[in-house]
Amino acid sequence: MLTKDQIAQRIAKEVKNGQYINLGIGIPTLVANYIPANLEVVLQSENGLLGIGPFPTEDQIDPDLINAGKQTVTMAKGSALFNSAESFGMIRGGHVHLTILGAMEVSENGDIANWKIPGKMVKGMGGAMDLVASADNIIVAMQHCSRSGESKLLSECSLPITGIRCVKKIVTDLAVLEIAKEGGFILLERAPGISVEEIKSKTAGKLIIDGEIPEMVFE
Amino acid sequence: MLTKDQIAQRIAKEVKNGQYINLGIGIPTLVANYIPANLEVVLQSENGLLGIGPFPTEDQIDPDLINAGKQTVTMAKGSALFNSAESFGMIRGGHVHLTILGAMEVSENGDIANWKIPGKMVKGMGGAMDLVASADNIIVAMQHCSRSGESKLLSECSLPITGIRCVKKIVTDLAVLEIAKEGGFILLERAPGISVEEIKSKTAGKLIIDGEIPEMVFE
Amino acid sequence: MIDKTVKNAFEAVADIPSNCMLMMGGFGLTGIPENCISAILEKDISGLTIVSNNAGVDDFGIGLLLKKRMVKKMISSYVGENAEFERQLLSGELEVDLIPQGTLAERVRAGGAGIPAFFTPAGVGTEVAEGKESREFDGKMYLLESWLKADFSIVKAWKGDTAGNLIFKGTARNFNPLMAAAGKICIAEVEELVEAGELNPNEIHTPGIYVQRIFQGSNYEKRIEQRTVSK
Amino acid sequence: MIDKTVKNAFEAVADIPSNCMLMMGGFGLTGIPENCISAILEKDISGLTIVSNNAGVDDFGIGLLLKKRMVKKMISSYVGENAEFERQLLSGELEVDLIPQGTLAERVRAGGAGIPAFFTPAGVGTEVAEGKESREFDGKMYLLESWLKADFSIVKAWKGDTAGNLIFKGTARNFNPLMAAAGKICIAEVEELVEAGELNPNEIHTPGIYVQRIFQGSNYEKRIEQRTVSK
Repeated sequence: MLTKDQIAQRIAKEVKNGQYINLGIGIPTLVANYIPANLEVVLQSENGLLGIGPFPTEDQIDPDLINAGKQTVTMAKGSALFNSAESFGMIRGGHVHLTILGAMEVSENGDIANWKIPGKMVKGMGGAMDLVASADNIIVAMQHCSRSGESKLLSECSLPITGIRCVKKIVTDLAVLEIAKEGGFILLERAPGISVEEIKSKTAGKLIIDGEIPEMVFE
Repeated sequence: MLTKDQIAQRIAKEVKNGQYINLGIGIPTLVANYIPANLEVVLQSENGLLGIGPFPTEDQIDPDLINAGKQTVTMAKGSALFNSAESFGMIRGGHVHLTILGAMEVSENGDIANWKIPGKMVKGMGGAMDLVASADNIIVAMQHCSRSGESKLLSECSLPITGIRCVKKIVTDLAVLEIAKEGGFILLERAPGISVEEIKSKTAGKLIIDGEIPEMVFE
Repeated sequence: MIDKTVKNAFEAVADIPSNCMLMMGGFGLTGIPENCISAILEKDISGLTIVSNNAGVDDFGIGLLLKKRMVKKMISSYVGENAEFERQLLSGELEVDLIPQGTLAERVRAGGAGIPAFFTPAGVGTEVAEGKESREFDGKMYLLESWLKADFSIVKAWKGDTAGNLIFKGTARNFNPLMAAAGKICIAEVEELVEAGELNPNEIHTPGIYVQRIFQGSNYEKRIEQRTVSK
Repeated sequence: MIDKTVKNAFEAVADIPSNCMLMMGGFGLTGIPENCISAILEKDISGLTIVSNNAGVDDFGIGLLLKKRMVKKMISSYVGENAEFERQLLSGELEVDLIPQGTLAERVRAGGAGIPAFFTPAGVGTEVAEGKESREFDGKMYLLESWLKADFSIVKAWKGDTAGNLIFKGTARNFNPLMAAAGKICIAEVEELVEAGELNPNEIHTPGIYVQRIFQGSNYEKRIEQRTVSK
């Protein structure tokens, strides 16, 4: 099983040179640590910053400079600041190439649920609905199963959904999967030591297994 | 009969302290010269400037600073620059209090025609349709009659219209008139030496004359 | 230039009545109008509807207004960093209208720019779409969303001039410029107030036309929610 | 940061084909991409549809492209400062789509921001409304207008950096930032190109995300249409 950092590390391989990327809160934030140094990419923060830099040192901290997770950040070289309408114009207009975010459930047709659990206090969707409705490429980082062991890869989401037919790829602690155009989770890679059988047993939605499934390789 | 400058001078009396104002090309531009010095107003130029200053001296000329009539201008103290979407957002959102523009025809219900003459080369409406559809207060500056002597104040516009039910007041070389809510030109003032009879004979639309009509006073 | 200066926060918010609609700039605790919030706290009003991306924390920002039970309804994209908020919501004392953040930003922008409605893809197929008109453009579905306007919008800028021109700093800009334009009366508090003519017209984020009142604030706390540092 | 630099105008416009849709920034002759226009003039293409507020004058700006018969259609708010334009229009060689200036600006902004359609009051009751959906909001009528996008948008800025961030000057800003966002490929020519990191992030008008190619232009003529001076 992959650690959170390994999930982030695997997702970082999906990043292409020249991309503008929005990273959600949690595991997605960790992806930044694993993007190869030879790739030039720009991280967008939907609260109004293009070009997120590393976290600040104590003496660099600026309360007027935070990311969408409300963490203090710095600005990378060549960054730009803007208002929230411009920021979501970028997202909605398809200028952000890649969105990486967490999920509570993903369905086999690419629906995602990540904002609301009935009966629990609802905190709100923030920018998630805009992001999933807009980006061309959406990758989900999540655990394959819930703490109680139930699959989070379903034929249909049971929780209120955040967006429909939007997820392209999923990286879990067990596998890398792609959403098939006609529906279904195409198994692309296994986590080291995890069998196809185990993934099969932990995937409630339709799993598509075509040929030999390679193990992920970590450098 | 008023000169163009006198029409502008009379319109300037309609200006109130604290207003943001858009002045059209032609006579409206002259209004700026007659706004009393004790009034604080700001002139908006729809190509992206709030706070139009006087025309530049030769050594102040900047080709990157023009008004909507493409004339070189300067910036007043405290001005701001912005893009065209922001500029028309200001106009459409009702933030510009007063629009003064020229017209070829005005109808008794406040329709205005000022952009197109069938059979002649059409240059386009520029920002006029946005301005007349948006401003709360629209004052028209124009000659009462065409060169061939036909009234430009009609029961209905004969030319393609720029906007409907939008004109509030009209200042011509002969008179000041207000559009009545239920339709009709309410005669408010006569140009010096011009009789009510003459105005009546030169107004094709419904003219409303209520009591004694005062002559305009110029200081 | 028209002088928009008022003496202080108390004068700026003096005529805000009960049961009106307020917009407040800020994202998290960044760029919130701290001085005006303090001044409103001193007022005897309630029943406010507040449009703000977030609702502050228990003891800071809009959380203070919630604690004093001045708020009837929040229109936000993300709330619940505070326990009192949750208590009032669950007990039914407080209403909340949750809106996708981009839709919220665009609805406020539309309010300021005189656009009564527009189509956006956010929320298609979700409960956000319920009761809304949907339509397909170029093979993709969109929802019709309407403008948001307020009786008062309260914003916080870094620098401002007496003509109401504003410059924001860092990510404290966020919703502030949009809300400035969408309030019938916009109140701006700034860290540094200068004379008209001292700001570069090319660097202004909010042109003064949108701002009706401006004053120099003081004692900014600028509390940090997630103090995250590099080793 | 991603380096967007290309060598010059010729490289920047090299792959612009015949019969495509171009947006060009500028209002009158202010803020027009002079270098790219000159480079396009050298190309053997035609059938262009150009979105630009104006159409230049006979011997400058877009007028040059018209004279060489490269343009099939203009989408503008105000044209006809030039005689060749008029001749082509009356002879049927050139099509023109006239759009209210604010609607044009908002349609381009919508194209960049992913808003397929919005309601605006401009043109209600006029021939602009023909064939368009209209709807009443709060007692006032509005028309539904759709987004505008282009294969290439060509803009001119004052300063730019290698990451594509742009700063405009004076009223040369106009349509440029809107068009930058609405082109599949945005080409930016700038008077001064600096390294990423040299511009203040708080002063940038067009964030680099919208710009695919940037170069430092040269020999700007900046012709003045109405040289008006104070005595």
